[in-house]
Amino acid sequence: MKSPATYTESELGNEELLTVKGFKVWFPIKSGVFQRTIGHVKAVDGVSFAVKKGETLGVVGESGSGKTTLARGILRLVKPTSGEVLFEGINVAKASRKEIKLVRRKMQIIFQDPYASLDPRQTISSTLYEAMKIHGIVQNKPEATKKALELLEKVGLSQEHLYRFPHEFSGGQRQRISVARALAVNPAFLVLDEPTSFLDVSVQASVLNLMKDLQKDLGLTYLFITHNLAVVHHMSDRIAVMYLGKIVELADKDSIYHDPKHPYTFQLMSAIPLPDPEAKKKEVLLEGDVPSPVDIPPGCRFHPRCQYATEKCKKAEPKLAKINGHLAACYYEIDFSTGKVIGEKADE
Amino acid sequence: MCQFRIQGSSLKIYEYIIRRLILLFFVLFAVSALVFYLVRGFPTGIAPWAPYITSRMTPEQIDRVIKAHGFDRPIWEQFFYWLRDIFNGDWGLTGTWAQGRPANEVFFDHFPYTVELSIFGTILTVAIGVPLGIISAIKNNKFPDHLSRIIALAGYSTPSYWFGFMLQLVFFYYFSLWGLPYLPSSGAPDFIVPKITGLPIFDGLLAGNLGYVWDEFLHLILPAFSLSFISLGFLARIVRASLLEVLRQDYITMARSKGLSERVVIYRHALKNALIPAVTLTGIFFAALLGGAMITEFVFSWPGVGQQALRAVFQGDSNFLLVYSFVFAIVIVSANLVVDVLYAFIDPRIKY
Amino acid sequence: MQSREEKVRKGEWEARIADLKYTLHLFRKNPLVMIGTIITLFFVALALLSNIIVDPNLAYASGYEGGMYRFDRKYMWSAGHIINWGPGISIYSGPEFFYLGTDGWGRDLLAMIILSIPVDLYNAVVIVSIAAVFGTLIGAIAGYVGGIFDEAILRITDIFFAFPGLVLALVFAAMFGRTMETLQLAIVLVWWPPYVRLIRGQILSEKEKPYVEALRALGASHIRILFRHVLLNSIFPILVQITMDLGGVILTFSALMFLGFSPSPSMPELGNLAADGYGHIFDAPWVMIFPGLVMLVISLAFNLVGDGLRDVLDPRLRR
Amino acid sequence: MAEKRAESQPVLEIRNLKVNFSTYKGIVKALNGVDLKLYSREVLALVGESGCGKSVTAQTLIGLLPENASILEGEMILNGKNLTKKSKEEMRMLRAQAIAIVFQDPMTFLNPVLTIETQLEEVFMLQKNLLREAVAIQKAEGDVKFADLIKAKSAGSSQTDKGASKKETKKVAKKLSIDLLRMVKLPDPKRILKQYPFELSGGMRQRAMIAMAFARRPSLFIADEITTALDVTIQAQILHLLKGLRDRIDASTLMITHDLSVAAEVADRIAVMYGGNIVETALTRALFRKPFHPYTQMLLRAIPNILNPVERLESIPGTVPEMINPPPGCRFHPRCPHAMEICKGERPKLLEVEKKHEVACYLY
Repeated sequence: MKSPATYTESELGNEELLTVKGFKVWFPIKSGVFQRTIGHVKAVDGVSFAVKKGETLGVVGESGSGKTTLARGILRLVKPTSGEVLFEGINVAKASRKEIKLVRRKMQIIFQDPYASLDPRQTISSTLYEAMKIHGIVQNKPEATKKALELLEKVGLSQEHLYRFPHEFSGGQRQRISVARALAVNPAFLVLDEPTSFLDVSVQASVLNLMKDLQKDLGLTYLFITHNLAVVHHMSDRIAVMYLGKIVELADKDSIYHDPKHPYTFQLMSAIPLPDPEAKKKEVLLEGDVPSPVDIPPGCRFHPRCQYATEKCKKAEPKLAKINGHLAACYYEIDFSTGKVIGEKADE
Repeated sequence: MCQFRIQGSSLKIYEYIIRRLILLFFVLFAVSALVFYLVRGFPTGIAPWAPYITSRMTPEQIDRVIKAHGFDRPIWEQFFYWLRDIFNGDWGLTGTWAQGRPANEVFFDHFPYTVELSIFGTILTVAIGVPLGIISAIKNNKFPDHLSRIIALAGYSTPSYWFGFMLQLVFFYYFSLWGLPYLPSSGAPDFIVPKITGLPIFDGLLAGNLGYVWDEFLHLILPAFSLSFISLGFLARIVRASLLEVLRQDYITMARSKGLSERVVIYRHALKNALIPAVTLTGIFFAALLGGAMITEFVFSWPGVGQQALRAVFQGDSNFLLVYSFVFAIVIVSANLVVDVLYAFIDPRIKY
Repeated sequence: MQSREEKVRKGEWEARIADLKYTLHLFRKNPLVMIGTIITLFFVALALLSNIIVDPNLAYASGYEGGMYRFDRKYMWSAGHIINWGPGISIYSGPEFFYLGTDGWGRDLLAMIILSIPVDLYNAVVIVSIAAVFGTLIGAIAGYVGGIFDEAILRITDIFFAFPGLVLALVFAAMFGRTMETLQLAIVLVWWPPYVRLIRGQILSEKEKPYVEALRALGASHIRILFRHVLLNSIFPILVQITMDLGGVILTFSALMFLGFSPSPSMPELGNLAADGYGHIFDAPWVMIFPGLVMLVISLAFNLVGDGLRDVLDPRLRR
Repeated sequence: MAEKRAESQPVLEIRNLKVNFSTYKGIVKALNGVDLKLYSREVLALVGESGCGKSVTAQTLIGLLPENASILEGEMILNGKNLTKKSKEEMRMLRAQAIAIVFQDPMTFLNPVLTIETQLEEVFMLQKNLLREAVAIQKAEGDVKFADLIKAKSAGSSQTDKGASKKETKKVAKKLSIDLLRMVKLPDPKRILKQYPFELSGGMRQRAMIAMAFARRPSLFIADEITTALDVTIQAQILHLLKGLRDRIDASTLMITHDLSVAAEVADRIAVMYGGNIVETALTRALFRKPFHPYTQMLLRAIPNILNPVERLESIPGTVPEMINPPPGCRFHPRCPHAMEICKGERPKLLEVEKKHEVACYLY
């Protein structure tokens, strides 16, 4: 089986399933006697990317990078401030109630916390039945139970789990149930918001394998969000690195690790602890703390923590520029092994 | 990996107070409008203009008096007249039960007694309730916890007036029957010291008349205890629940892992966090008592404003009731504001 | 398919029963709750059977002529120990021995207490259920919807918190006459705001949970999410509050009765009976003591159950 | 790097430790005979998945087990003293002086209503002799550094001078606090002392907790998943700090984590735990190059590794053993591909198969 990364453009079907342009989600900060808005938390501050059908786009970043808000914004669980989210011809950001209902069926989400993403009072069968009932996929109970059993088998659970309560399941099993609930409305696009960060390594392995199998069988498209770089590298075809609400680098999974173009990506990749004590790793330490998206530094938002920052970086914000299939938001080309700046990109 | 939480609205303390004052004004206006509409809109016993007319007045004089005070105007106009009167001191006259004296005079004669009773009641509640709560939290599910739980629940379920009478029966009637030193069962000694703060005990102390102070104190014990017994149980439950909650927190495990003694862990680390909800509750208790513990004042015939309000209720004297409800609302709402502001000073995390 | 369906469906019931068994286990562990439950059940049974145990028209026995409140009454403890207060009242011809003495009207106090328990329990249930349902609905919607509606509801509850309950009772009694309904209405008006605040707090924290967002992602309507999921998962503290309020309302209702708001002075109601003994606390204390004691025991029972319910239903302690 | 550690008597030795919890559903046999040795100035990583008993081991070591827990048998010998025989009071003094622990989530383990200064100084206040020494050095050389105190402790010298007044001790404690915060690389220690925990970032709070731990010059330092709640870049800073501090603090470290990669980065030796006992201990390089125990082998293949990516990770069949009636003998046998009849009988002992490489499995 060829891994998705090696598919050629045509095989993947270059028809883009989801295109996001200039997407922004700002949360107002109210203050003063009459609760006037005095500022904004710019959680997602202008993000553009596209996801092809059947592809897995990884989104990685630390806390405060806005990756979770991005996920909720695309599904319109949070009201976006501006920008477009095109999905099968509908701009989800500004869609009407009727359009939204149609889109809701096609896009589903799996959450991070297995213990709180299922209603504790509902048995598994009624959770699945409700998902199907909302979209009228099933008319009566017997048909629903049959379909529910199929779904459970598909996610590696069995019939005796049907009439149990969520608190009787382990973390891994609950994530499988969430997946079953999402598949109940046979979606085309799944947003996975840190699906395995609560799970142990062995359970995580089985859930990630399940995700890969489902992607091959049902041709699903994933947006895989996590802070764990090893997991995102394993699962994705392309990876986007987010910092303070913007994408600073977007490239295929191997080149982003072995040949990063943005200083932050390099720092991030070198900070990953590797399961191999002999691996030689450049001791590079990113000083300072993760900044808060309330007061975003002017110009390039990474310049306060960047060793290569120049005056130019402080003034204007670099665009996500293309260098042989590799997008990076930085003015300079840097050879990180030697630490020298090689060239400067032309200013658009 | 901790998820970024969006900052709440960050206001400075004075901005918050202004905001609360505006809300307070709105609530007060609404309460007084509602009470005015209810009391003045529907005849209750004595007519509002009754205290202004004497029996010898002729019908025309009576009409003139009614028109002068605007009692015949539509209800809303009367409301604004009433508000105007209130703010320039004319709270109207009381009914025959208080010899028709002006309402504000009656009110302020008796208000200090209610304040005194509320202070003592609250002190007793806190002095017994808080330790009770702490003990039952530390000795959770052992005997002291069950005992304090029963005392707390018993107090919480006791009819206030009944308990008052029981105290009188035992500490006055039977004690005197058995020749034991007994407490006075009702009433309060009349005010013989120069009035400075208006509060009998404090004025007595200021005037150095210890005999009067002791006498006043003796009269206070039973009503104050009757008031506090009912609320100390509730306070004990809150303190127990919040202390148990705090003792489950991680920073308590951290304190224990530092090798601190259990006593230090509880009194330096746990208590400060646990008592925050108790402060709120004490504030609300005090305000409720200030509103005149009508029933207890009635049972012990304690000359507080609650007793006067009760007599007004019996006589259906709308004028005094209006004034009383207005002041009661002011007291409750401002107490809530004071408690909330106090909250910010105790808990550094809350920046209004 | 069908037989497997039954076998499997049974699984669901077993799950719910196992859950119930665990709750009962927690219940049994706490001695105070057991006592509370037993007393409550005893009083409820007593209330249901009161008209059988005691002849209801005893309430209107000889001592009460034509509804007039006659002062020349007689207090009798038991045949041997009679305190005669007031001139020339004919000896009440009933059985000589009264377990708890007689009330101001010469009626058997114990019988009157038994007759008054259903009255009080009925009032408590009516008032609490109306206040709870009304308050919970308003609070739930306010908590879920948020925004201006939420702010408005909060302000309205502030108004009712600052409202002196007694004035309300007086005005209603004056307006609509001193009937049970006006008293109940007065108490309900002052009793619903705490429910709004309680449920609102619960809903605010529950609606942030991921399973709510998952439902929205599935396209479930807000009404379905609120009423079939969020509300049912945050209803437990309301149940605790209802149980404790049943006791609280009895006290408040009887306090109003005590202050003279009762429809008729001789109506068998615990507060009324106690009010009867107001003037004669020292020479006929039993008239005040026993009705008060019964009130105390009833509300204590409810509070014990409520307190135990809180520990049992507290999600953190359950697992 | 690990070889040059002196081959001395182990600072801490745990022999056949068994701990049970009584719960509503039955007796949970959390620890089923744990054997562990920790040498001086060494970093031993205790690795295992949730429910394997690594946190219970830590709680038992510091004597803070919940009421429903009971130590059935086994000993814990720290510097020659057997902890299991110690009374509650003696354990408390040990926690104050010899054993220090830092917890996982910096958000919840610092008291929100007390300043950092109060929470740090209360640790110093428990160290009567440390303060006396500090006052003595202060008097002698006019200034005192926390590092000097560590040298003093390791050198065993203890010039105790009784005459330290309350005011002097307080002043010295403040000086030591500032010096300690600087040692853990916190910017502007004076300002931080006056701040409340919620005003600091996650990384800074974790450093404050590490300072609190080292304030009592412990001989055993336990780090219970201290980087799990942090971002990758902050985690790298903390791990770097730990490596830096290791030589300057005369303490042996027990690093508890579920992440083998973190262990690979910091630890000299790694002990793998499963189902309430140690299944394998080895030097870090040896464990990764030649794991013996089947569980360790499967665990290593389940971790996504960027350096040699695989198409499908290897997930371990079955589920974590249920602790109320755990499988007999070796608790991994239901999920072990090489399970033999003997595995179901007696629990395999921890045997030294190669130099410093012990494994508890009948395959060897």
